Amino acid sequence: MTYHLPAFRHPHSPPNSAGHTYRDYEGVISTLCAGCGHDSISAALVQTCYELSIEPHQVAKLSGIGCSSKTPNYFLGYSHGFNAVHGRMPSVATGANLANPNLLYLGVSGDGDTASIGMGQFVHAIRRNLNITYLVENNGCYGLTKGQPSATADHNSPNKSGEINEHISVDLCGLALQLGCGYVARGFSGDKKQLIPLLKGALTYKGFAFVDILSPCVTFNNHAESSKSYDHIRAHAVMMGELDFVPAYEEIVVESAPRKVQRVQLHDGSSVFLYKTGDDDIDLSDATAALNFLRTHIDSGHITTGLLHCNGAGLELHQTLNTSETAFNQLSEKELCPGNQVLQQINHSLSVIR
Amino acid sequence: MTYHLPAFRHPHSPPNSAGHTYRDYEGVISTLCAGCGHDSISAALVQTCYELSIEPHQVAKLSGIGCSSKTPNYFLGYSHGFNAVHGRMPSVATGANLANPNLLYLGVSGDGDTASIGMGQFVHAIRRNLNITYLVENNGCYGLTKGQPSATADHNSPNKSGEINEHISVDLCGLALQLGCGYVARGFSGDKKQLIPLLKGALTYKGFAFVDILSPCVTFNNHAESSKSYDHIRAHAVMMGELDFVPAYEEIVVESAPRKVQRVQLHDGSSVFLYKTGDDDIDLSDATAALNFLRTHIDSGHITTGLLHCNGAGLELHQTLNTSETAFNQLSEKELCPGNQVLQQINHSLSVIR
Amino acid sequence: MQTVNALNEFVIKLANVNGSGSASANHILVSSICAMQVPATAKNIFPSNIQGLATWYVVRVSERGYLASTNRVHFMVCMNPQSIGRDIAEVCAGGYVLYDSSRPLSPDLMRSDVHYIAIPLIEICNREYDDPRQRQLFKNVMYVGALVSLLKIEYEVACAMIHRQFQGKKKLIEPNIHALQLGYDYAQAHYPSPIGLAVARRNLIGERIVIDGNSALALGALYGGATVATWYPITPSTSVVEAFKRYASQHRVDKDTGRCNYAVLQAEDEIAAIGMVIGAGWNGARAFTATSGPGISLMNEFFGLAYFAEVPAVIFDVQRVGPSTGLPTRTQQSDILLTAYASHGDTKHVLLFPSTPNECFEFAALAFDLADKLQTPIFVMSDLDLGMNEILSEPLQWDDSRHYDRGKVMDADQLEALNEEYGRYLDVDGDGICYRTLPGTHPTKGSFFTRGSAHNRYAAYSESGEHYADNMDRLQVKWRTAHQFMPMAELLIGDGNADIGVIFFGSSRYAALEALDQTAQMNITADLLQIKAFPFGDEIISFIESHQQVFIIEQNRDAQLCTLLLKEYDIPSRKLLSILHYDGTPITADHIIHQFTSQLQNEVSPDLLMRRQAG
Amino acid sequence: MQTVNALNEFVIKLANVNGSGSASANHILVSSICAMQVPATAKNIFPSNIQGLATWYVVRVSERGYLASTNRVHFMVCMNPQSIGRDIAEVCAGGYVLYDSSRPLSPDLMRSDVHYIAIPLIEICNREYDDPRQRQLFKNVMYVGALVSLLKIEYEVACAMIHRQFQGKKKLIEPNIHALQLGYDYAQAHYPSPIGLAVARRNLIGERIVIDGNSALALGALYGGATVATWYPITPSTSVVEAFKRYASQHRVDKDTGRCNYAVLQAEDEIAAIGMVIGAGWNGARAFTATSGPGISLMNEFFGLAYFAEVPAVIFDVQRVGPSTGLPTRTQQSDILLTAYASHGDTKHVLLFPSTPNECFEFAALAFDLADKLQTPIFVMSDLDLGMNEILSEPLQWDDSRHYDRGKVMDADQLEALNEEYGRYLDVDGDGICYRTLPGTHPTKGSFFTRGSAHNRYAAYSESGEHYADNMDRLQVKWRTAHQFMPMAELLIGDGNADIGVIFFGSSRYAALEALDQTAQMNITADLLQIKAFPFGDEIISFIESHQQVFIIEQNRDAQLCTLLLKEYDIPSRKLLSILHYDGTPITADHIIHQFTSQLQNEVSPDLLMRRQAG
Ligand SMILES: Cc1ncc(C[n+]2csc(CCOP(=O)(O)OP(=O)(O)O)c2C)c(N)n1
Ligand SMILES: Cc1ncc(C[n+]2csc(CCOP(=O)(O)OP(=O)(O)O)c2C)c(N)n1
Ligand code: SF4
Ligand code: SF4
Ligand SMILES: [Mg+2]
Ligand SMILES: [Mg+2]
Repeated sequence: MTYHLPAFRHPHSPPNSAGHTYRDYEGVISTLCAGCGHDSISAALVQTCYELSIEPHQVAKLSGIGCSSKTPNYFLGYSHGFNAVHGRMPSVATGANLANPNLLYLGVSGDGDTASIGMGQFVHAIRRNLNITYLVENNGCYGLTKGQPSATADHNSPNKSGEINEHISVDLCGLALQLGCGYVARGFSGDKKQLIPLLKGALTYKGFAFVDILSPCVTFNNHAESSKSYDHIRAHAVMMGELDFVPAYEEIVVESAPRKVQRVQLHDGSSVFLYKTGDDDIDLSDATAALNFLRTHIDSGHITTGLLHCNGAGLELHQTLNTSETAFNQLSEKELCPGNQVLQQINHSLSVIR
Repeated sequence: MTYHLPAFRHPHSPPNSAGHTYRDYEGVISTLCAGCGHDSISAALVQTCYELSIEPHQVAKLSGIGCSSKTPNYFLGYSHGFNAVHGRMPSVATGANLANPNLLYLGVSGDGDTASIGMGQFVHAIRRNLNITYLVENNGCYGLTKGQPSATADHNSPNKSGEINEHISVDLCGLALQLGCGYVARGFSGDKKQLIPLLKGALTYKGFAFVDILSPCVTFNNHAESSKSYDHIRAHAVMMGELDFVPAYEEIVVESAPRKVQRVQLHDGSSVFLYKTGDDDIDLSDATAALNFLRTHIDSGHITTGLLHCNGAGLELHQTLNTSETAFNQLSEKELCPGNQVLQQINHSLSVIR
Repeated sequence: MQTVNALNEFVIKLANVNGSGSASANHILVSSICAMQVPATAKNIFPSNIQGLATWYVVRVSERGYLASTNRVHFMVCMNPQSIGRDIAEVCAGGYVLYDSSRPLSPDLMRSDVHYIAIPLIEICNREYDDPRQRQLFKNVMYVGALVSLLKIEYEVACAMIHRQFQGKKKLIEPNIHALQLGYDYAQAHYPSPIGLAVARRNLIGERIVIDGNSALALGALYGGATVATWYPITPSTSVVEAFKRYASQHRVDKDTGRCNYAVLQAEDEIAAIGMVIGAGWNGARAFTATSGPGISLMNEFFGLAYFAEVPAVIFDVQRVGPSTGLPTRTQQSDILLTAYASHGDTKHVLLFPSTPNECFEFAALAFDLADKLQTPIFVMSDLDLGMNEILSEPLQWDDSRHYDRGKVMDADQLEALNEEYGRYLDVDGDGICYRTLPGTHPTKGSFFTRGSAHNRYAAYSESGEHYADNMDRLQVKWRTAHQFMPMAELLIGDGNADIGVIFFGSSRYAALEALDQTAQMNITADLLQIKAFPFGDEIISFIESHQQVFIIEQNRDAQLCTLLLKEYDIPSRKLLSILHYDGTPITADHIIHQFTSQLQNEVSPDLLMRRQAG
Repeated sequence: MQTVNALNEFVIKLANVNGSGSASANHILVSSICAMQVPATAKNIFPSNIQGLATWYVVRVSERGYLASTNRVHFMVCMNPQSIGRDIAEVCAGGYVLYDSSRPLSPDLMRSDVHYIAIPLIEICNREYDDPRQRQLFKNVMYVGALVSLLKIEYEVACAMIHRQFQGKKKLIEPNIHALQLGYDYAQAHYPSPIGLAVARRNLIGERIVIDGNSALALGALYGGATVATWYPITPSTSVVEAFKRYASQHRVDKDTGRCNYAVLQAEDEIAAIGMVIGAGWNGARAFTATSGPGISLMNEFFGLAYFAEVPAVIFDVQRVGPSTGLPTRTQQSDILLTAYASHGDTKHVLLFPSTPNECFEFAALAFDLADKLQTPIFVMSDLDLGMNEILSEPLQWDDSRHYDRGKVMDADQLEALNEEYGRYLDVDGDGICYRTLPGTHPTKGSFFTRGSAHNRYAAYSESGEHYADNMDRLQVKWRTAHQFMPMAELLIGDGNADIGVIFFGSSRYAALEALDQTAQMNITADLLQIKAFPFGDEIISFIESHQQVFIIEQNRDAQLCTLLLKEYDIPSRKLLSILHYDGTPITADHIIHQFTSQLQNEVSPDLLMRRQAG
């Protein structure tokens, strides 16, 4: 925790196209441990929203319980937030989204919150293609309850006190891909440069956009043997390619450099560009290929980061439910209440002697 | 439901090597709908256990809630059974298994029971490699509550009353593979010949053995458009190969026919043989290959049945916990209670002035 | 041999096998009687399985207007060989047994004190139909035909009911009428018309409708402005959401765009269902879930969140028999204690107890106003008996001048106009209810963080014991405010001056009314009070205070509502006597009369002593 | 200026920042005092966060032996700039404030009625150490050194405590002693030794140990024969399982094979944790889970299953502040109602209320016998205050002649010898408790199906109302049987003949004892009764009956235990007055005395009236 609120973090940030300064995207001071990966993610979110010129109050922030789930308090202070119960944020987000599709829904969770107690809700929110940006701030442990291994803790590696975790580790990106999630990415809290375009893509994507963000817990899971430590991630990360995000309102100029470029167009016209860096060649729209890539690299001890999959095919929940354009919470009594005349017709259909 | 109990279903079945007749493996009369796939699975289980010469009372049958979860009452009447609450059989089975590893654990669930309310427990039982045979009697709907779509209901296909299911369908085999499950198979209640060796392999496997069994609900989900109908499955099944199961005590003679044969040896020395039938060539020990195979075939509208993956590498839960050979429920007071002398040592270590 | 003779006042029980298609035939029977303007109710007693087990349909014909369940059976239709022994044993002496005489009845099923009516149903079917499914289905309509003759139900009325039943599937009308005729003719040829029991046209129905409580809840939700319905299938609540979906698809779809002004979402389990309701409520939509006991248990954690974070939510609890899976297709009122104090920590919840489909409709709509006004979960406590049986009811009414009360929600203008700092949990009006804002309302004002962790008046996270206690005390103030919004208890019988008072709530209504009607004829006067909600109003306390002895009718083992009374108010517990019924069948007037009179005689019965001493 | 003068009877509060390593230093302080055989207890008040927020450690030195929490602070050690304002304000007039004088204290923090002790801790640290982590850590030991001098704690004892603390990490001993010395020397040089407060060696500790309730629960489970511990991490229960694992790894590993005679499994959530316990219990292992409020809420459905299917299970509920997430690191007794009637349908559960670590140990072990004997879930209701604070306690004792009571379990021979048909739910002994069998016991006899759905006496699925009610009534008989197994309530103060009775349960013990000790000095005589379990024994009813007025001390808002009394027994509610405390801090004697005496004066206080009338 930084005890003193820096008077002005970005004193010279100019207003963005929506007229907001950087400051308008900040929240209250974090109470997390100094150096916690989660704080970097909050910072990246602030920058992302600032750069995307999102209206802060048009965002609804939802989370579960955990250090990670506390973070929505630390950014976007003008947004409403909802710290739900442990592991159940997806359902609360689903209900909120049903009530009003016109806000931007940002779900923040932890690996404990999502991969243990919240596994069921996570899977089913993906199944329904809820229109949300869903972040897991993944540190392989339960920070807030003092460091127990989570379901994403490495298989066969020791925790801080030397105990070996013998259970299979859940790869949330692999899971999301297998479940048919349309936007799947992995970032690292320590790599803002890569993280921000991933977040931009996710926030612009219409449907369930999942970003698994490796976010070291400096207090409980940053020791040498942990694959969720800063050092390990830096040493073992394999980047899927360099990413660039171009909002809908900017002119798109595809770089003519010899690097191979993949462009993914999002629903609102924005684009994500993937610049190939290594030898691997994977089609971003092919989930099976992504899954293969991921599994192969895991087998050889690597951590894949970057945009793994992006596909615009699925209908998001409001589309499948064919709901009104007007948010439910804005519908008038006239639209809601069929009135007594209709009720008398219903009575008639139920009347004994008609 | 068959109203009259047939006096003796297999009047001439000889005793098996454990001295039991077929009858010893039966249960009370089913109360399911006539023609329900689940009843065929019960019958297959009876035959499987009979043929494997399993001691009936050494099996613990566990289930959740649903038509499928009722079935453990209909086979192995000499076994104890536990009809737990909806979706939570895996945890009850885990506890039971911890108390006594020396029984054979058979979990029976439905697609509602496992893929909806039970998703979290299913995933985590796999993660821990609980030593259990876990069957999902998969009919794509909630039979007992009258036919609502389940999470395995086909994407974009209508239910009996014509409503389209727009949510992504969960492929439980794909999920199990992605999660690292060591034994993954898919059977069909209508194909006993294939199902029985799959069940034999599963019951003999040490660790989490998952068999997804397509099992049509004749009352609510057997209409023409349902991929879980008898007709559809028969028309679209792609068999991974023909299977044969050879128990440990039988001599193994690998057929010398020109067909390609894969042999998988199980922990107790039994073997599963896979005879290649089609063109696809997949290594049973390669989960990534199996996942690919599965995903590719789903994309082309096919239903893959057969043994998808079998791998003997993982340690089952008791091994990872390094528990005693004696079942906990057999430990004596001497082994359990450290006694007052030890307590006085503990007191000493806690005493204020020592 | 004695013969039961009764006109318009008797009970027919139909014993069927489930999945055999008897429901539609039985429905023709009861609606024909009603169509002759003679009150009749039907109770459906069905197993927790889909096909092949015993199911009963009990039709009570009562021109006195008794709508309660009863265990007296005057006429038994035996269509289930599994249960025939039990079924025949149930018939009262002098009553009738109709059976399929295609095969001879086993001699041990012959009673000397009942009349047997032998109709060779299978024989006729086999003669008439080739298709086994048809044989099965038309057998049912055939016994209805026989009953039409035996009870002298107007034949044309029965035909009209067949027409109405198969409106959508016109092809089925002719064959059904044919089957009806076959049964009718056989009975006409072999038995008198009427037998000792008969139905004769009256004028006792008027405008009344038949509707089950679950459909009424659904309509209440529709009229109450619910837009989000989330659920997980569970008997006996499933049909609430199904009915909501059906009605909403008819009356809530935008004519121009074809888009829905509602969303129905099947959740992955009950925890998710209530989470969605809370999310929607937080975001300003009126939302509900419908469930039953196991779902209520699972939702516990979320109820506490909604209580503490003050989020509106509506829960329809259609109660069934617990504990655990219990008897999923039987009725009970046994979730009272759990819902009243649901979730860990100090919590209290508002409960509404509808006793008729009309009240289901009213209280469902009311629940949404209450949830918004009190910013808390509201439980509408129905049960299987009320929810899944069609009940003769007054037509539903909606006052078009009525407006939704959205409670204290600040919009952008109000926020703009605010002089002081906005505080989500600031009790500016002194009623314990604070102003909320919806996400996205204002660019810079009124945003706050909703959380289940402790907070101060400005919704900021706080670990201060003072802030915490301040908030908990305000929630108590809100609870006191809630009292004034609750529907008042109603005196249904008596003038309040009797020595003995009787209290009931929920679906015990019809049995209680009948019982007190009967005891009045035995010259026992008692006042009957209906409790409609928790927290309890002063009128309930006065009622108890002003009576020497008060009986409380409950359909549970542990006298759960009585516990709430004892806990929440300073009532001497020996004043309260319980009439308990908990075997899963709907309570009957006979049961009430028996427990009432025997306890009256003993003043304090051994039963009650047991409860008191042993806890 | 007034000065607090006290010998062996005062309170030091240490205000720290969490994650700054103060715990170990503070521990040296309190154990040094105890080692001088002067009773001292410490309460740890910590935030729900890992690093950087305010945390307090309150050391009460009391040769009178008072172990309760208290709000009086005689000496404040201010190590947290965030909270220093509040901290200084808390000190009683004439008390002391120790602060880091490396920077000058802001003038608005200067009080004229307290003594300031200025130690330039950071300055000394910066001079002595280069490593920032060392500076941080040794600063803490340094203020302990200063306190040793100021309070005249024996220096050698403090050194010995450092030795003991760092037994495992010997390298740390020297530098810690050095830091101690630095603080000590500075204080010696600048302040009198002792100041007005002092510690002097006594002989008041004897054999006593210091242990927290959670460790004691863990040892109780170990000695009670628990083999399966499943859990999901949640404050404040986490350390129960951690301690169990630690002790089991020391005392439950087979010497020859190295294999474990226990299993500890972290579940994916609380629902899974209780499911595992039930599975293990069904299969004959003694199993438990430890959790807190949110976990209890989530486990509700499974509790009903275990009640109805009659499976042994032990649940340690280490209560924290609800509702919802509430205050996860503060204490409360507010899960009483929820656990007593947990789950839908008619259910009742056995609760045990330990009030000391010794009782935690005893009741934990007892719980496993009770679970096996009663074949039902047993809840051991501890709380954060009792569970997570180290408390001066009598040594634990285990009677080696004691045997586990496994209850009614039939083995193969018994089954073989059985003449009648085995019935799982057959009440052969008339006590409501039936014989169970374990899976795999016998090839052909005694197998049965365990289910949450209704069943007959032979464990067969049954939808018969009679079977259902028969079973529910037998469960009531079992509940009556349970009474005789419960630990009896104990009269701790008085002879039972006073007019006024006071009842407490659980962790209110120390404050209740202290309060009644104090009021006795005010010439108010009252009898003090400790309730140890639910269901309540006759001795509790007699106690209430034989007193004119009975006060019940509870650490919750809604008088939850009082509700249980009112519901379960025929007690006139106006006889019971509540002393409630619910702000999350442990209850104090002052609070009890205040509420007790003011209610005595008013007879019926407005507070209570409010509760009664408003519900
Ligand atoms: C129902 C319930 N169970 C347990 C807890 C305790 N708890 C709080 S946070 C947490 C784990 C958080 O882990 P994660 O989601 O990974 O977040 P992190 O702190 O690591 O960021 C747990 C178990 C709780 N709050 N609620
Ligand atoms: C907590 C809870 N919620 C809901 C139910 C109601 N319920 C019983 S069975 C079932 C679905 C069963 O579906 P599935 O597992 O697919 O079994 P099937 O009947 O199709 O074989 C449901 C929702 C329940 N028993 N418990
Ligand atoms: S405990 Fe770990 S996850 Fe929590 S704030 Fe500290 S570093 Fe971050
Ligand atoms: S409803 Fe469907 S799943 Fe259930 S028994 Fe009938 S056919 Fe089988
Ligand atoms: Mg984490
Ligand atoms: Mg199913």
